[in-house]
Amino acid sequence: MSDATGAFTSDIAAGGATRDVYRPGHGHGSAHGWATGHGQGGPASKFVTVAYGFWIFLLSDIIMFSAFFAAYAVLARATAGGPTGRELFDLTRVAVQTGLLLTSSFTGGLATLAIHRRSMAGTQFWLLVTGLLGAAFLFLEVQEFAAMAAEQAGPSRSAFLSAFFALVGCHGTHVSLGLLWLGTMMAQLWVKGFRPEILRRLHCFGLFWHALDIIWVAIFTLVYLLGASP
Amino acid sequence: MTDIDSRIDEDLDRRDSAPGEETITEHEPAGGLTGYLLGFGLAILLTIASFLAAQTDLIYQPAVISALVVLAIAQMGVHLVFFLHLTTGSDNTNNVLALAFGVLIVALVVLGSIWIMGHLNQNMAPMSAHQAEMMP
Amino acid sequence: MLGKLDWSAIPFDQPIPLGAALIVFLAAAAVLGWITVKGYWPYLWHEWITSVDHKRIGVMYIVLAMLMLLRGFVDAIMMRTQQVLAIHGPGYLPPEHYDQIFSAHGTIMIFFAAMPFVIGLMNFVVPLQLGIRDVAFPTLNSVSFWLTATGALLVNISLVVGEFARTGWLPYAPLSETTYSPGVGVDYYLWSIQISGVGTLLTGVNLVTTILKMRAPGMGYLRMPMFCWTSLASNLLIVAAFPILTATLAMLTLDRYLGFHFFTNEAGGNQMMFVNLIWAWGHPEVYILVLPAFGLYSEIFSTFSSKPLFGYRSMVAATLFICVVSFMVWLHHFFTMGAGADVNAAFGIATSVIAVGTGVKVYNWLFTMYGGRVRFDTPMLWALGFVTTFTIGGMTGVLLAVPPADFMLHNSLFLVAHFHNVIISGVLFGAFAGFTYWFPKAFGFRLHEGWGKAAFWFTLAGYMLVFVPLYIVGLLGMTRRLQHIDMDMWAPYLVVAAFGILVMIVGAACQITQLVVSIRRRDELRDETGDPWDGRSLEWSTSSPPPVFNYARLPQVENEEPYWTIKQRALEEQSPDDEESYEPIEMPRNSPTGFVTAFFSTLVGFALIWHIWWLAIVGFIGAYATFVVFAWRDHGDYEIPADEVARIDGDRKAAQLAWLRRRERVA
Amino acid sequence: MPVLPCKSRPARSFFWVLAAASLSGCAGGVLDPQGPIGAGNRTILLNSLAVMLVIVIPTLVALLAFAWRFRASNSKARYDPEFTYSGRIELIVWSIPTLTILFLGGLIYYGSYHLDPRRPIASSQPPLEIQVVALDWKWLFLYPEQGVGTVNQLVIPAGVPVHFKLTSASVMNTFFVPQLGSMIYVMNGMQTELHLQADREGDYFGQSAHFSGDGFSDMNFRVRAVSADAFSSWISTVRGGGGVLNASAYRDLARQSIKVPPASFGHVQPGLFEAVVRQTLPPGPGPTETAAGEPHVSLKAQPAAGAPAMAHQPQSEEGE
Ligand code: HEA
Ligand code: HEA
Ligand code: CUA
Ligand SMILES: [Cu+2]
Repeated sequence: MSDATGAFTSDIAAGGATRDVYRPGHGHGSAHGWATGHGQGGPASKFVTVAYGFWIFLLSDIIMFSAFFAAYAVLARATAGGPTGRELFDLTRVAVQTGLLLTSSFTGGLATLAIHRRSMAGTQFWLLVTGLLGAAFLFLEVQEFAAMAAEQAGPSRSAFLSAFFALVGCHGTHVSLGLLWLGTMMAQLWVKGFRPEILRRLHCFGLFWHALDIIWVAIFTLVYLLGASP
Repeated sequence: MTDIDSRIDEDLDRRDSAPGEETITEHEPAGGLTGYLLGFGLAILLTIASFLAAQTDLIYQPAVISALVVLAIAQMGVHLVFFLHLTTGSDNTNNVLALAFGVLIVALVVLGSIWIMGHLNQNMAPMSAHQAEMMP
Repeated sequence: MLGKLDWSAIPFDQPIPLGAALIVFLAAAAVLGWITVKGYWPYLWHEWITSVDHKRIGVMYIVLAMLMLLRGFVDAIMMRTQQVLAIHGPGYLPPEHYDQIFSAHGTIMIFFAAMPFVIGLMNFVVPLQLGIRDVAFPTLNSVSFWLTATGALLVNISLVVGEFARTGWLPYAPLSETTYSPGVGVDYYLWSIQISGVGTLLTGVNLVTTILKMRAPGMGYLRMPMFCWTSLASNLLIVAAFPILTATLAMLTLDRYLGFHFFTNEAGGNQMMFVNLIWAWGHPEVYILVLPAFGLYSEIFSTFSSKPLFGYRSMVAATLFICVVSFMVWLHHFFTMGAGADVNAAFGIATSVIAVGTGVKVYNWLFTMYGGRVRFDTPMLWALGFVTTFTIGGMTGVLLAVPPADFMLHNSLFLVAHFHNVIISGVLFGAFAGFTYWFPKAFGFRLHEGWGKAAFWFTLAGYMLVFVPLYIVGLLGMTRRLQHIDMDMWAPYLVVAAFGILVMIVGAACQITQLVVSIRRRDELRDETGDPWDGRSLEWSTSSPPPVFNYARLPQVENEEPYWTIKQRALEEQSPDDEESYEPIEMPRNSPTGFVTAFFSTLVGFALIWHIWWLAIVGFIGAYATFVVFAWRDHGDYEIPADEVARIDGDRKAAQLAWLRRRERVA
Repeated sequence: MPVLPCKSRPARSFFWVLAAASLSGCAGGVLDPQGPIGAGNRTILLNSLAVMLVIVIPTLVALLAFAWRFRASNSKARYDPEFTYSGRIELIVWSIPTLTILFLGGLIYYGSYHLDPRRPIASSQPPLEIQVVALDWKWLFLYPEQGVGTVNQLVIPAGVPVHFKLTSASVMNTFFVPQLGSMIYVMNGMQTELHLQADREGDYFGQSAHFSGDGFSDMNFRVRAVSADAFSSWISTVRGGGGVLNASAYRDLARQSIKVPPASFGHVQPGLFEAVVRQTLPPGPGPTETAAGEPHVSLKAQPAAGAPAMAHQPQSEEGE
């Protein structure tokens, strides 16, 4: 049993002072030496921390999508006698959807530039455009889903359709949540102005919106284009 | 957040950059609006190329898949660089490393699953031919 | 109105669960009543429930983990006694209960005992070791905790209202599909894991960001304490693996709720896909649990050997090696599904490669003791018990990684023995070791050594007595999850295992006694200096318990063992510190966001389990509103004035000066 | 002596402690294989164990020895807190496990190929074909060449390789006869394969090794390995014993039932197994109507009349 006094049996000289026991011969040990990794100067700024945390979250989100992609890849041919992608997918609609989402990513970028200029009108305008484009995208997607369900090609028709609806629907859900977030942010920005925490959140929203675009690229390639080609 | 804090933050920010933060300044050729325009243009081009590759006979049919995959990867790269401002600058290492880890995991999960499930499905297809003799 | 919920959900006809539920209910009511009578609610609310302090949240995680550990332990006792009483007989638990018990045991132990325990320890220790004031996102941290608590609450509600899953801790489809499990059991499983899973994921994000972006000045990567390294690896694994769990369970949920066909027998569903995906999460999960334990053992070996950790860089490399390789082995859980020789061989070899990284760790611990002065305090006993028994458990793991051997041992009690052998020594002992080691830091007094040592020896002996026989019956062909047994050949071993559980009960009793005794004798066990074990890393440089802000000034890190350096310098100079100026400190404000979110998620979870759709919608809106309210607030921080900081830090200095004086006199 | 020691009273179990201990705890288990597959598995298991023990035992000894030698109270041990790194030790520490794993890797590689469940057993005898269907909660064995079927009992000729094709009528199960070797999963809509062989005549215990629901603990069967003559006479007895397994009888059988006594069918409709695999015969219905999740299990789903002429009836041995 050790207590505060008794515990201290170690040799004072040993490993003491500023000597770096792990790097004998690599004489350093000054606090300001640039050695390894970031963070020598202490904790990063709040902005960097928040954005980095959100970045990590996005990566985890992308990994979640990867599980849905894996499921889709495995089940793509399990049509159980039901309709196939070739019969169901309407590439014109997909092209329009892609255009809408891409443009909304671009207008999102314009919003970022407006934020840099601290222009309230510009920011709100471009955010609104971004949101409307996103909503249009979502509208087309809902229309597609409804049409498929009406043709007896709903998610319970076959494993392929289950995987399709889950994957594309998961992306759609993300877009919807993004819209909810966007609306809330716009209101906040309106009321509170360009405060640091709002700038941080807007930045994270930008990351989110661009990431959804990246996932859509994978979806339109792997699901629609590949699924519709012979 | 107080003023002192934001001033400290500005100091700190010089050492480190947040993901998606635009570190390329307006003076650089691909910064600011130009960057977004360039990215948008490239993305549109790549999208059109994908649709063409899939919908026309320009590309030898069995190879369409590889064309599409390459185009998709290129397109994601465009998004990362021009919209998410991911560069290889030293202050960006952390962000790139995190991305690399994510990509590694995605690759392991997707490719691993496809490989495993491919074998399982093949071995268990209801009427599969008896392939055991062909094994070493 | 109430979906599927009606009075038949409550098991009035089944005395055992009803009795258990009654006892739990009465105990909870007693505790709540006591709090009310004593008027502790305001204190609890302001100091704990709404706290965003990483130390408080860490402690709450550990309290939750201990409660759930007890619950899981009761389940384990029931399983072991049922199996001896049900040799050629029905025992006292019919299949439909027994099946719930092992499912609940596995689920609770992994998700609500082991996970909260290691997360709690990481939460408490990592910011202290990094020399900073809190984690990156303090309010989010509180949300994470309360979501985990929600999950635990839902699992325990299933004891009284309805039933729990009867499908094992991983609900393999199609058994878990509506056709074969029409009850609410699987739904309880799904929603409690999904909700707590979100909490875990957020913790992962939070701690990764904290470790990568928020270290004290001068703390480069290769100066981080080992525990921070393994925490980083573990949280990276959380971030990478939990989304897969979320997706997989979401697919099963879609199957069950909306008639999708991911894993069903019908319409082209593929049940092997479930097995594949769930283990793509499940294998990394066991390393999520064990890596932090590896880290804290490293701290303990070094502290109690009075020596720096041997081969620090090698340890870092081994940690990252395990972190990455653990994502390439998941198929070893279904070698016997028939993927064929190529796949089996590849994954078998990849699995056994993990033994290299782990072996390196074992050898470095061994050489940490070499040339040291080893003190056998309780944490060190747990560590030694760990490293010896874990080596054996790891070895049987590698045996299972050899496909032809696994063809005979898969799902046998040999497998059960393997994983308890690694989990109990790795995670449970790790939790106990960390608990004993950092307890004085959290509460300012040490735990009683005598009772701690007794707990260690009884637990170790009981654990061997339970699981060595299980290895043998596994080799005798006994499979897992048997509700009754008709083979005499297995009987004697089951009797020994049941005896072993008795010894474990004594061990647990010692553990609880230790806590009670220590609290009652806290004055004589007081840790005044903040450094009860002659520690080496930064957390020991602040007072016990640390002030809200942890450090009055962020420490300047100059090497791998910053506190050791500070201490040696102080000893030479006979004064703890020189600097006298203090600046005001901004700390995050308390927030009920976490608690309120958890309240609404409990509603949502419960409503979805019982198909009470309107309530689910209400819950969702409530949760959203909570976030908006949180986002709208104007002041997230408050300031601690400089003289207050100076006063608090002055106390610490005084205590350390007194200690220096005392030491001088002794010397 | 039958390996299924079912007659002994609980009072005798202490005898069994001694017996089992003296038999090094392996009689009747996977370390006491009765066929080539089990023997191969066991050899690989013991090989791997031995290889690992070679380094694990010294490791354990060193761990305890170091801890004891360098205990704080031992003033004889040298205190050397600067001993924190040694290139040589790191090299050894990385290479010892690596080399072990390299060897083990070879074992894994060759073992995986040679003991792949789908690999036929080399033999001069043509393999006996048996089809296995896991039902809730019993095993159905079909002998396509002989046109007969059994429930919860498997009779095979000793010394003849058996080629199993397996599927499940409902949830996942695992077909496992510990003393014969490898197990394999069975799944609805899918067909797995397994080759086993019993070298000697005898009675072996078989079970499901993957949890499948409430009746799982009784999903056991007995394997009787008999001489070729006994096998053919058993076949004729079963044929004479009556009982027809056609689609409708199968549907009855596929309902959930627990503790089903062994039974047999003298005639099995051809193509039944394929119909189950292809799902033209639908998967088992699961529990019938439920209240708050308590499934109602019909205990009696009697397969067929005509109890087979068997010396031992598992239900009389394993029962109450
Ligand atoms: C973290 C994971 C974990 C832990 C710690 C344990 C701990 C234990 N488990 Fe666990 N077990 C699982 C995870 C775990 N288990 C899983 C995943 C399964 C599979 C489930 C399935 O089949 O689906 C399983 C299944 C399982 C079975 C079923 C085997 C079968 O299928 O037939 C059995 C049977 O005996 C068992 C026994 C035990 C025992 C005796 C302990 C004991 O070691 C428990 C000991 C506990 C203590 C010693 C705690 C004592 C301390 C306190 C109570 C409080 C401390 C308080 C203070 C410090 C103040 N376990
Ligand atoms: C903390 C938890 C934990 C840990 C650390 C491990 C560690 C390991 N596990 Fe375990 N495992 C589980 C928890 C864990 N496992 C659980 C819960 C299950 C079952 C789940 C279920 O089915 O319900 C399981 C199941 C399981 C299986 C599946 C078996 C089956 O279902 O049939 C396999 C197969 O390969 C396996 C292998 C291993 C290996 C190779 C390691 C290695 O990491 C071990 C490495 C360690 C050492 C080897 C010891 C130290 C090393 C040395 C001293 C060096 C020298 C040694 C050698 C070179 C051999 N485990
Ligand atoms: Cu499962 Cu084939
Ligand atoms: Cu594993």
